[in-house]
Amino acid sequence: MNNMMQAFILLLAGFLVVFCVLILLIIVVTLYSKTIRSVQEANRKKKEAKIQVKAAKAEPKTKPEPQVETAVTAEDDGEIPGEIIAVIAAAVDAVYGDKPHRIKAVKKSRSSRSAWARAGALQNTRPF
Amino acid sequence: MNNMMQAFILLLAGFLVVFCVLILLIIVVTLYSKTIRSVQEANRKKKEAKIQVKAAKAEPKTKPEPQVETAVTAEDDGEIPGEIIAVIAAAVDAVYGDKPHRIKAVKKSRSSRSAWARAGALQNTRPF
Amino acid sequence: MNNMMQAFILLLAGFLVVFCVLILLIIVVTLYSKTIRSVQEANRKKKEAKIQVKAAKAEPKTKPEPQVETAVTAEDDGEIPGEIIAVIAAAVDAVYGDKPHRIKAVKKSRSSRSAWARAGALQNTRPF
Amino acid sequence: MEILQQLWQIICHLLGESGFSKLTWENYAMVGISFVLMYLAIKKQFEPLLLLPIAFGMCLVNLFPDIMGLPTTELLTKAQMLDKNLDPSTYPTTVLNDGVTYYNYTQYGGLFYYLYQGVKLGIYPPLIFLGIGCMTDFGPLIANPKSFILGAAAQIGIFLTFIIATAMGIFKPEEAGSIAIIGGADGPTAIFVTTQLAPQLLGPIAVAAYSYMALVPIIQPPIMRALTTKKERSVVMGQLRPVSKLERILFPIIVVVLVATLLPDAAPLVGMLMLGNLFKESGVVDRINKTAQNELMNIITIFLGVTVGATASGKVFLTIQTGGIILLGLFAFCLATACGVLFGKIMHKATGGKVNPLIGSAGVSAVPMAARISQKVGQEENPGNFLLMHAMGPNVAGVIGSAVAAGVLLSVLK
Amino acid sequence: MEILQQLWQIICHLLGESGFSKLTWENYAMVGISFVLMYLAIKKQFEPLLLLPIAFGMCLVNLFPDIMGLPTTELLTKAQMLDKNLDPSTYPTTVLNDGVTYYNYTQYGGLFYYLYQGVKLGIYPPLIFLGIGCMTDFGPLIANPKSFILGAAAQIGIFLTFIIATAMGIFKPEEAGSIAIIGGADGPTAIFVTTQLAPQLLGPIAVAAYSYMALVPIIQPPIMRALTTKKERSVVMGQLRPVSKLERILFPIIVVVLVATLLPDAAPLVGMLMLGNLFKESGVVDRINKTAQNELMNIITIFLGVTVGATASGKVFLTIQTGGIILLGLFAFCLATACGVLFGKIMHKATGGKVNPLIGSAGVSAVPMAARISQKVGQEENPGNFLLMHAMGPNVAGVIGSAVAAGVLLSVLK
Amino acid sequence: MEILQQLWQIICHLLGESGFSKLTWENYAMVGISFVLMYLAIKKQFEPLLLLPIAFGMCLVNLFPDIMGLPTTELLTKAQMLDKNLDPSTYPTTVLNDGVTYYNYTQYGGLFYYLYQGVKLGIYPPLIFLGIGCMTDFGPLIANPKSFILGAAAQIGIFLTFIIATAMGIFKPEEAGSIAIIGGADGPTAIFVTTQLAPQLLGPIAVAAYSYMALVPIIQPPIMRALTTKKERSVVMGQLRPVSKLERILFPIIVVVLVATLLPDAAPLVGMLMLGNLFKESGVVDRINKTAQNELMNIITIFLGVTVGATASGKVFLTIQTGGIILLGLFAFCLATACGVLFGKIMHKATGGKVNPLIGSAGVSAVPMAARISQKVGQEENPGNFLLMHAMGPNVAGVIGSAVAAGVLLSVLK
Ligand code: NA
Ligand code: NA
Ligand code: NA
Repeated sequence: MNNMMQAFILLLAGFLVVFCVLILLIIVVTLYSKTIRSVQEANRKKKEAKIQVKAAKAEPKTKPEPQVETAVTAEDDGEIPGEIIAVIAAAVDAVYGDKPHRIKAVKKSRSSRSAWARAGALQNTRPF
Repeated sequence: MNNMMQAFILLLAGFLVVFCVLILLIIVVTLYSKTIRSVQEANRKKKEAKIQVKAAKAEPKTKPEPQVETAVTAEDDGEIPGEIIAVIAAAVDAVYGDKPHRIKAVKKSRSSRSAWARAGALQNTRPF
Repeated sequence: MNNMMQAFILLLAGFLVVFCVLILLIIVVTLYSKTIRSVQEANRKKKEAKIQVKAAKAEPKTKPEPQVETAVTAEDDGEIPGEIIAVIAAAVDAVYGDKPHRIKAVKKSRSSRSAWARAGALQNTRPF
Repeated sequence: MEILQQLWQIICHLLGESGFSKLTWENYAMVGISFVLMYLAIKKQFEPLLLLPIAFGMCLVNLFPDIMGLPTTELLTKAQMLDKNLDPSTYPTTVLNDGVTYYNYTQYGGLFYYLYQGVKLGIYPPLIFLGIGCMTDFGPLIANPKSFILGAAAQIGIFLTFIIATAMGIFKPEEAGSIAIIGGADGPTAIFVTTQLAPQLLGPIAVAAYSYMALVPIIQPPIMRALTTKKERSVVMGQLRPVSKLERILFPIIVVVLVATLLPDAAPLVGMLMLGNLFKESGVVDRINKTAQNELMNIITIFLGVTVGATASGKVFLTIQTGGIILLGLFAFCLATACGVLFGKIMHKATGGKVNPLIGSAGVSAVPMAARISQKVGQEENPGNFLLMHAMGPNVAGVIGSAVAAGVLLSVLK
Repeated sequence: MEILQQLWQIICHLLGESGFSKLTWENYAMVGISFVLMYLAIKKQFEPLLLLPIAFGMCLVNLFPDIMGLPTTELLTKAQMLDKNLDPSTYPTTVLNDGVTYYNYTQYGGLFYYLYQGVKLGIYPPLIFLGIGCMTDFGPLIANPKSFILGAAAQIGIFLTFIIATAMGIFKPEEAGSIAIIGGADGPTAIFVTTQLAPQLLGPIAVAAYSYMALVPIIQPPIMRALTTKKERSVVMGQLRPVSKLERILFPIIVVVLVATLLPDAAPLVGMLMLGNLFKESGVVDRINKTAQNELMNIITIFLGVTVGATASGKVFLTIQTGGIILLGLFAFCLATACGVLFGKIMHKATGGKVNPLIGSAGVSAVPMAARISQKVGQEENPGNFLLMHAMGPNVAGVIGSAVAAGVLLSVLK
Repeated sequence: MEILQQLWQIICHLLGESGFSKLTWENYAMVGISFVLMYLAIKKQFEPLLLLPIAFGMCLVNLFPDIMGLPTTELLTKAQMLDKNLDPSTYPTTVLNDGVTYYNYTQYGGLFYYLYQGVKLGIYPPLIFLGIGCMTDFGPLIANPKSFILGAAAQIGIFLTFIIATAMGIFKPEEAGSIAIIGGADGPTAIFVTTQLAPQLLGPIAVAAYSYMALVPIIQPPIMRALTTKKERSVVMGQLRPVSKLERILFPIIVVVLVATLLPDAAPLVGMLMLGNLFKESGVVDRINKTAQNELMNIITIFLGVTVGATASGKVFLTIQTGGIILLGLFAFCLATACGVLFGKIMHKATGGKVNPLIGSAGVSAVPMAARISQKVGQEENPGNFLLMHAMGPNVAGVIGSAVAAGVLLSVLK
């Protein structure tokens, strides 16, 4: 009976502690998450404001030239190194032979997979 | 001399045991292998019989339409996922441009390599 | 003070030993490097001489046929196995369909990367 | 003639050493059980990455128990040494009180004995958690921290099972704690706790834990359907907000600081889990991130699997206790699912119907299978309902929750 | 009521075990420092592959010191055993001179204690050198063996720092030697030496070594500019001759024979470095070459990083000595750079202006960052000047030089 | 002046510690032998994956014997401690019967000492067998189980060599057994047996085993041609039947049950071989299958190679025994080939000419080289004859056969 009593107390204590710790985590995560988002939001606004001010200043001076379509351009702010683009260009060249062609853009495939794809990947990799 | 005698006995014992164990393996492997094959054979026949019965029943009711050659078909009872076929189709499309084309079939390359290829792979990987 | 004295002596000794060992390495590396190069140079010359002699002997007898451009040839003294060339040929075939085409040469990409590329690779792999 | 006699002696010696003269019926029965597990792992694909090594280890140890043999040092007299054909001059000696010189005859342990040290000393489970951390996306949990509640709820099953196991009277409190942790639905946690509290039960507990994790698709749906109404199961939940990189990077650091401080006994597990996640989210250590979740984890998985299986020798496994463990484990698992769903219902009420209670069952861990089950059962009612990402929150919270519960059990019972 | 009382007792026990009641202000300060290191590793990308594991290890050990806990065996009386709720009959016993029977109560060490053995026994640093050898191209050094001089010159910083550290009076000679080796700008060498000469300083020395290696792009350029004239920096060096395969294969063999014979204490480091290079250059063992430089190295890097970080517990780290180490390390690093450049100037003179003294600074090791800095500073004067390959010679010579200097220090001080 | 004197003393100390004052002529001779092995490994590509690490380990241990140094604890008096510049207060003490307090001065072992434990304790060879199992296709053996006879026949060489080695009188029975196993043409098996029966001979036996395995294409063909007629060599064998997946999956399980029960001493080797094969054939554990045959195997190969090489220190290697081992090993190898071919002839007769006796030589193991030799010699007679798949049967049977023979030797001699 004494054993049972102890077990029951442990049940209560365990219950309490697990919930307290995880509720503490809820509070902390919610708080830091909110803080970060509000700071990032503020930063974004500040930047936008600056850009607008700059744009307002710049407008009368320079008229942006229409951007000519270059033979090989990288979107994604240059994260694809030129070397790779050259390789792709060479490959396309090899395929199209001397027909007129132009690589309009090399886009990175989005690295963030869909929820299902991610779960599928986990399924294969995480049954531990 | 005593040593030699012991060595000779060990020779005989070793000879005997190795052969006995490996002959036992021959017997067991032959037996289970035969069993499996006869069971699988029986199953195959049973299935075929069923299909024939079904086919016989089905014949008068439905007349199977002539299967139209689809743009992308997978042989190998669907073991190549549609996703992959789509990728291959896209690649072919990229190459052939707008010329009329059709992917008639995507076959898996046989995974069982030839004897020499397998030996070659082993050669590189198994000199331990 | 005694400690300082010992430290100073260690400074001198360490200085001396490190320089002696590394200078010894300079000498040894220079020597073996020179030896190898002179031997290799000598071998090269001997070979060339032999080839010239052979060529001189062979000339009057056989007139080398003009080498026909074969469908698939490997440069790099055959270091690319025929199997691989076959695969490449098949791939090209798949792409060009039945248009007339010919693989003129399959070259290995140079394995020795440029200095910057090598440093870049190191940069990613060696900050230990 | 003498030759034949001696030949016969050697053959007899070999037969005497062979398994046929040493193995008991329990061993053969265990080999049979290991075949069943192999069948489940290969044919039914029940967590094969762990169940196949476990089954093979179980098979091998029952055919050749010495593979788990401890290293031994016998003290032999000179006569005994010569009997064994050993040269006494090459062995160290010990003189005991009786004045006799004994030769120290050392024999190494079995292969699995050495590989098992990583389990016994608590090294492998945290390293597997390191790899899991590298693969886990805590984004859904950060986007919806309330999921922690569901991850906690599913741990009630652990403590309730603990009471019942104690009440059965055949288990000591440490053993009851180890059995209860099966309800955590987390293999490495169960192994980590059991090696510290009741190492003698490691075999059955590990087999039960991985088996029930594999059975999630069969065990959970009926419980989920029984405890929820059609209307509740049909609730469609809004899309989760995107989580910024900074939030993702700070999450493992914050969790490790809080949990390691509050519950030091959970620190090795939670610490390694969060280190792995920091590798992943920081994005600057791709090399070690990849190795930690692939090669390191695979090597440890092999060693852990075969040696955990090898703890299940016949004498230990085939007792009434094992039956109790199997039953209690199933009970713990069902209870955990039920508690998760019930708390899901409470959250459903509390949020005015915004939360689908089906995501509660994912709180048991068993990542990612339990979350997929929530998705599947939800879609049965409403084919357009996608609960998967919402269920991933409680699902990864359940991993942290199990580790916290393990910390409590270790702290109180050890 | 009694239940609530006992519940309260358990909660108090858990709180008493928790970090809040055990951790000191030093621990919290160290956790703060570890956050700074994590920031530098993730945001500034300062050698993240090692600084991130080190920082995490530092964080974890200060939140949960037992993770580095030694295995212990206590001798407990029967009463004490029962107090702890332990069954005495399952423990081995020892009878002491007092005639009392004590029970041997063994507790395993912490996770990091076991992983740390590879550092303590000097196993990890040579294995990392094995991987480095697989990745290092000694070609530029073979093409221009005089680079060895510059690799030697940069080691003078080590010995000068040794004097100054001794002069400060707060360091024993062994400690001074360990600190001086920071000037070698080579992490595994610093760790290898420190574990043998002054293991108690491992934390601060490793942190300092890797931090300064990361700071090469900031520390070196001003020194290089200050010590050279514009004309010297503009020197364009001719192209290096190609190096044949045979020369490359013989190089590691010759170096290992010479160095291991002359300075046995450097043999483990230099031996493994050259074995790795032989794997690479022989071209016949591709399989093990790849594994040695990838998976094996990554696994060791994780274990080395977290456990070296875990030696930096608060009490040890937050002393006046650590301040001295940080300062002396910086000093050693600057001195090594300066000595390299000055010898570069001497070679410039001696060769009649053919050598650009900027390549001297690359002699500190810190491969390949230091060589890139030589390139960058050179290009500032003359955009068409490509010093990179010429700087790779002294750079890899610096690795050998540091190992030789380590051999001298170990031989004299150990 | 005093400075110069002390400087001189330090230099002398360094020279005294250096190899030049400690190494013997045997060491230098061994370094030379290691160069020959490196040449064979790199230029002739003789099993480079193992011979290169072995040669390097041999080289390093003879330049710096302490790399295999055992950890030691000396008992020093206070005076001796101060002599060594050590602070006695930081060392544990022991009081001996003489009443003097001694300080325990512990020094760690060498790098290779620790890495060698995996060889000594019999851990590495089974793990390499695990990887081999993942790469081995037992299909040809299942399709034609009679191949087992040829795999058994080639093991007769082992036992005949055992007799002859005993007859030479310079080897103890355990040593003779270790030498005989070279005839098994299987490196890990030879190492596994030798570490248990005659660890002192590990160096020469491992070198001989791997060298002869590399020499298969030179040693075998003359023997094969001498023992067969042209007609026999021309026999064309029909195609093997396809083997179903179920047969492949059951094979490793059945073999492990039979062999581990009958010959427990072969269980670690055969068990791991079959576990690896089960990983491969089950098709459900791709992750661990890949790691077991790649990274894990490569890491073990490096450690095994260098440390096995490091057992070949000069004093041990350069004895008359080594000469005997080299000769007997060659003898065992030739005998194994001959027995295989002779039994091939018997099968040729028994099957009425359906079996080509050339496939018998593949029974020595040395997978897959020996099978390719059967193919090659057969094709010399009849270019359209493809024996390769038929020879793979005896070839993999030879691996199992060697392990069984090893089990017999261990059981009788250990
Ligand atoms: Na859980
Ligand atoms: Na350096
Ligand atoms: Na064999």
